[in-house]
Amino acid sequence: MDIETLLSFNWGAMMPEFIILGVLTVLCIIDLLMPAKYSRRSLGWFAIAGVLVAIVSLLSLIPLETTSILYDTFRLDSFAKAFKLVLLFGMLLVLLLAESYRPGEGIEETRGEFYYLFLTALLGTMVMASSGDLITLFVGLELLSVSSYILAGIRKRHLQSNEAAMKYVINGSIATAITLFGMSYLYGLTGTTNLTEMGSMMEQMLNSQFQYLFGVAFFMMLVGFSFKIASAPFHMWAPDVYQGAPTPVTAFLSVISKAAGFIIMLRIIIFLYVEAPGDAVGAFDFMEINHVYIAVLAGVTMVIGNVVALRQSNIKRMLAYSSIAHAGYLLVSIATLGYFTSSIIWFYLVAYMLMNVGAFAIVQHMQEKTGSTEIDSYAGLYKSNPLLAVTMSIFLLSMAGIPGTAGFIGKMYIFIGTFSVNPSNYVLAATLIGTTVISYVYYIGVMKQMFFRPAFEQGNPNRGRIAPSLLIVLSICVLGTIIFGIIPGIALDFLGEFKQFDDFVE
Amino acid sequence: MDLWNWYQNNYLIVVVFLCLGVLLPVVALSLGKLLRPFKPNPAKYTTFESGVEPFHDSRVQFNVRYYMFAILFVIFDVETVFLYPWAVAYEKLGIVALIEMLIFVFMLFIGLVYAWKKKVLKWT
Amino acid sequence: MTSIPLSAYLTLALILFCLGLYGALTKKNIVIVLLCVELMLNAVNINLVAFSKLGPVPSITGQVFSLFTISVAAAEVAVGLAILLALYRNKKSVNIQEVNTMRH
Amino acid sequence: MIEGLIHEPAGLKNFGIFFLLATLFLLFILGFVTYAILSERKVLGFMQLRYGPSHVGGKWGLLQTVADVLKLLIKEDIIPKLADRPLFILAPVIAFAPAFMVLAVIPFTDNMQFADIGIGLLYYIAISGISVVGVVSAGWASNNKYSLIGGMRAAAQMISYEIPLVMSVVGIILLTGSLNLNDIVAAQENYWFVLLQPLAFLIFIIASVSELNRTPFDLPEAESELVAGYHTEYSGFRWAFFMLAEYVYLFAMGAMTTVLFLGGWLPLFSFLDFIPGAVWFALKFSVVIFVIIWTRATFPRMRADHLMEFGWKVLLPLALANIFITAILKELF
Amino acid sequence: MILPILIFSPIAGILLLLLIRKDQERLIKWVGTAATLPALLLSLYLYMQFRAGEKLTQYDIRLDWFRFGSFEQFDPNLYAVRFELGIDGFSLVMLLLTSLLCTLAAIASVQIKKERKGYFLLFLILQIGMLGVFASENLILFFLFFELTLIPMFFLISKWGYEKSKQAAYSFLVYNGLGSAVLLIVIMILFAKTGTSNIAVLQQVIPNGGATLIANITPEMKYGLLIALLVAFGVKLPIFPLHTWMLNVHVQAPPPIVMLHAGVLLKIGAFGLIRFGMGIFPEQFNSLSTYLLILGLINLLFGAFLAFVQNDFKMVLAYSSISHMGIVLLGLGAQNEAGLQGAIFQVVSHGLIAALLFFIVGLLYERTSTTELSKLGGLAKTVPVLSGFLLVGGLASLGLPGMSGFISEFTAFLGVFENYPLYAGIGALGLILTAVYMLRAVLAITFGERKVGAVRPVNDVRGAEWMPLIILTGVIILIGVYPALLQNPIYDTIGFLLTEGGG
Repeated sequence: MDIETLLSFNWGAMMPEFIILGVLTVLCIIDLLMPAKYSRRSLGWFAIAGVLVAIVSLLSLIPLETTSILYDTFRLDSFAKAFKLVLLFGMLLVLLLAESYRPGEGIEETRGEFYYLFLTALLGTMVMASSGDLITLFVGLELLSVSSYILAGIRKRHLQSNEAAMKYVINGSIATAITLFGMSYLYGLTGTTNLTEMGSMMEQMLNSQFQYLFGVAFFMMLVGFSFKIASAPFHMWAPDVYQGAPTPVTAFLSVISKAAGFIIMLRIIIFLYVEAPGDAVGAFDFMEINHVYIAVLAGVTMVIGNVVALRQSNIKRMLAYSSIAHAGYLLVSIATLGYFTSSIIWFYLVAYMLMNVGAFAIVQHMQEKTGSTEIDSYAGLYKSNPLLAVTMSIFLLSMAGIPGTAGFIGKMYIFIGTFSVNPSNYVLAATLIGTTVISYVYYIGVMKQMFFRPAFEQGNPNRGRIAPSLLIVLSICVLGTIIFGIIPGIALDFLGEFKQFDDFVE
Repeated sequence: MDLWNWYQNNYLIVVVFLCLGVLLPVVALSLGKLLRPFKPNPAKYTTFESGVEPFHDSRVQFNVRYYMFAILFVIFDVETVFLYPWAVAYEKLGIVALIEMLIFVFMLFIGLVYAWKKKVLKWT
Repeated sequence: MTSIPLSAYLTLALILFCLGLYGALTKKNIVIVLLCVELMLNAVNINLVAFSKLGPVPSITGQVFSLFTISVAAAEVAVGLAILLALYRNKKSVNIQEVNTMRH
Repeated sequence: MIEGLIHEPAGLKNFGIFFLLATLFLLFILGFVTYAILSERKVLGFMQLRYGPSHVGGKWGLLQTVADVLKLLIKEDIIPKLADRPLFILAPVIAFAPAFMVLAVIPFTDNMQFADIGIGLLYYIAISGISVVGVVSAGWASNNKYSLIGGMRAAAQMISYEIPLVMSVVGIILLTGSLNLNDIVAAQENYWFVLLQPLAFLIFIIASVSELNRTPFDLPEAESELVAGYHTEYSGFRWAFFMLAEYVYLFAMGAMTTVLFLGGWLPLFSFLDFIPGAVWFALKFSVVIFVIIWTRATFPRMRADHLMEFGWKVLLPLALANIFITAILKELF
Repeated sequence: MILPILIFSPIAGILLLLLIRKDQERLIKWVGTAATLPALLLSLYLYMQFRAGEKLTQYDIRLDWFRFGSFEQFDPNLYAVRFELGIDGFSLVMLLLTSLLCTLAAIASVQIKKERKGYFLLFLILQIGMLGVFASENLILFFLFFELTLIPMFFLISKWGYEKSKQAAYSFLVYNGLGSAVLLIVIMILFAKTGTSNIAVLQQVIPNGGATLIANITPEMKYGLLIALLVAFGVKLPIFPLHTWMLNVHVQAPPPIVMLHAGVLLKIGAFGLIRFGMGIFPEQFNSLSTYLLILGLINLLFGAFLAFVQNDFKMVLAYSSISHMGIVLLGLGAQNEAGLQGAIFQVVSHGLIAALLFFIVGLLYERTSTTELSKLGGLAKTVPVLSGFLLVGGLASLGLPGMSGFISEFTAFLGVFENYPLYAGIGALGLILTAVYMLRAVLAITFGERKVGAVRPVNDVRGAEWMPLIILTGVIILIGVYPALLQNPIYDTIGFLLTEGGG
């Protein structure tokens, strides 16, 4: 690779990544060289500004045609654009949360790291979103993972944070290893790591032994993805990690990390497996035969997530199980792969991001005011801070999928996707709706605490002022949840910009 | 074919060295058994602790420092894994690779500075 | 020229991988668990390198991939150890079963 | 003799012959170690204005070390009750084997080399790193507080200096474009690398002294504070193997320094090439060993904190800088 | 624009209420009640227009809302969801009923003593939901409004209800959640397979296999969908095995809310069954009619029997609701004009009667703190007027000629007799039982030994309480005497369902 080829690439396509990389490097250096006595708070705003600039640059890239640079290891297709937008936007919200994160002790000494590790994780997800190569994909995945391991344990002296990080590392690295093992088979059989080439190689392979190995590889990779998205059977880490990790990190894990998991999953499935033959004569495609397993996974995930959530008394744990359940809903859409799948996942992720980050914003606020994340501590919130209670209810209702919220439209879209493929999987749809009804109980349970229970006597701690950045997050999330619930056309038409990802699906 | 033999033989030598390296202590110690006396005495088998009776298990908690250095070592050792191939192929890769490597090492250097600033490198 | 068949490497890798997985899932000591994960990652490397030399479609990419794997493994184990240290400082234990203050 | 053999198909016959040759070499090494110890004691004695060993075996104490070894051989073998027995037995082997193994690749002259493998340098670095495991195992297995601390210190120190050591030679690799030690020697036809890479040489020497756990970096076995460090509990021949490993390693390091920086078997000036390469090699090698012994006599032991900080804060950045200065200079000229 | 204004008029009240401080209870009450009035006036206006011969289709509203996917180049209607409101005679009647009952329930809400602000906020949201359900021309919109009733209802029950209201609210939530879940599945299947959610289009497309059909809907699937609809609306209605939640709600919810619940919310089930079940799957509905009849009979008899053995007057009324909904099912099962007309009549008339009775129950409870038959008695002496109204309500409920109940039951049974005389015969038994249990309960309260009065003085009807009593009684009698008031508007609907839809 000489300078000419290097310069011939359209580096503009990587602009958002470069911006994030630059910002995080600068942040890192500033944090290192800044004397310890200065507060690192302002760095948070710097990071936020960086993400904003990256969003703007990504928006300006939308009209750009599908570009691939660096020998097709980095692809900026419509899929990448759309999903990176979600990731960046979600990061913006999470960073705002992080800016106002004041748990009392244990964060100030590492506040600088706190911000730029979010950015490195973000960079990982973005690389994943537009990778055209298995290696890039893997490196992106690991950049995300390793950053989030540290983030989960960023409060060094806080035992729960340590435990969360430890669990996350152990589970995560096992999952990584399994995924990687699967990837090694994929590479071995095709001799390339480029996803497009791999896909076309796989299309031609009718050797049943090879197909068997593809299957093994697929399920091994599925382990890794299912870890990232916290779906059964690799969801066990989620509750503990969500509970123990600092709240902005929890929000990050439940939103951005999960989104990244779905992104990588879609990429792998659509690039490699959709066209791959599923039997010796090539009469069936791989996914046609094997979607059943994903469907089972989805069903189990939904059931476990929703049923176990019923018994939780800690709101972060409850939200963890709820997020497991949401992963199940999204898996439904992947199990019933069709014309709408990418759009569905995009929209649902947006909706999910709004409501979940919003909910965690409130959890964070309450944790700082009452020092507790038990659901009991929300008792009487309506009395002491009605606006907060109503806001929280909106998020919870959206998660439950009550009409008028973005969550409902998302679920509806999943249904449309499920029923518009033939043959439709009615059992899965029924599971989805059934578990949704179960979920009403625990979402409403929190609302009941807020509205009906008398507050604890402890001097009414809830009447705290909400930090300005938290206020921004809350207003964005509430408005988004409601607007996308009532006039989802905004988001859906925006998706139309990407022409249903036709350049991605090919 | 010739090259292949040459290649195999060279590694065979390495194996031979390995065998010898292991054998020598084994043989020496076994032979030594014939020569050395064996007069057991409980006092001989106690652990040395400057003349006092040993107390506690000696597998005490290691200082955290050691782990810190282990972590740093792992990172920089892997860095060299990348430096070596680059250095070997430097002539073919040219200036672009140099710049890339500079970026890479710069990142790791930040890591070193980070450790420095966080007082990880202090041994107290 | 006789050479070891691909399947032998793959089997070796698989055995290593399974050993690692077994250890990672059953061992109590977190350090050992981390080591087992390393074992799994090394199995991957064997796979990659074997495929890159002897696979149906040999190519150098596999070796490049294994370099990435190595560095990622290093980063992972470094982070894992660091977190373990932090945990140990607060908990005085490296037993995975004692990492359970949040379980109800 | 090896030349012909090496092109035949590998087999048991080759193995046997190689084995015999290697055994001869091993005996040679043992001889070297015997007299290296003696010479060290002599040199130290000379520098400290005393005689050193002078009674056993004639005028210069030629059989002093031999007598020492015999004494060790007939000493009772003691393994402490609380020790981790298998590991305790294994540790000296782990320490010794790598030190010997690395010798396989070192080219002593242009035709006197055992294994000419393409990645000789990497092999050397990789294998030599293993010996630290033996040291740590010994410290751990002894179940003795001094040993443990000694072992841990050794580990920390060795891994800390491993990195500058490894990085310092990257400059040489850059200049030669090969990891093969023969190629590296050949590249020094005109200028020795000690001239082209003075910084690397300095780093390499310092780091290798530290790797050898020799004064001024001998903290792991500091007699005055740790009794004897990781081998406190070892006695008799087991202890001897640690000593053996140390001196074999010294041999290897000296040889490596010669190969990498001093042009190996190449003559000082090209008109001097009538003198055989083996002699040149031996000369340069002796100088290196002498310098190392000289260092031991001259410098006081470093403080532990200085030791670590020196490695990370001075040597490592310097090594990195050296790499890039070399690369940029090479790019320019 | 009348329809959207009608439906969303309570929003004005909501906004006003948000501005009012919590402690200004009188003001809250006034604003809350007044906010229900625009809807009532507007629906009355629409009714007048209809009487004057105006076509109802002119009020239809169609606005582009959102779309899934991008199919503009093939078919702009594909997977597009529009904001479509429209009414026909049947829904006009339901709108009228809803807005009337809402106003009356708001007046009756004087009984609510705590946290009026929250109460009225939820109340008004509930009203929007109920009004919207009846005016939606689009399945998805329908579902949205349908669900909009769920959450306020849950809170209204659990917060302002009686002792065990929490349980009642949860069982309400779970049952109705499941019901609406099933409904959602049906709607989504229809939408996904046809690409449209407009009810009128679906009524054309599904039975006849129109052009926009994306995937073939097999007859088996149609049966499946219809049965799912039956379950979904059966929960609301409620049909026999799915009824337990409803008893709890009737007993535990605050009386004004029960008025709305029994008066309107239960009717959504019937409305949906007629609109979608019959409208979209006429053939399948036809072939399932026997089962509907059986279900109807079970409801009728089961409700009646159990109503007979209850001790709590609220339970009596709750079971009577089940029993009366059986008549709706019977009417639907008859599959002819009279039966259908009877079913729709019953829907309206039971709405009015149930509202009246529960209002009275609320008044009784306020005065005596009990609704148990064994503790009440001889009220005719202490509260003669109230007892009189109670008697009127009871008689209306058992179908005394001259009241709305008679008209509806009579027409429904007429229809059933025409096609299925056997079922009608059995059903008639139920009517007798109705008379028995209703009279037992009402007479036990009004006459007999005085029990409560001795404990504390009981006041008769006063102030604002008169209005609901008089209006409801008036309307019941008005319909009973002059059924054409109802008959005219629903005539078109019935005609459509039996001819066009049945194709």
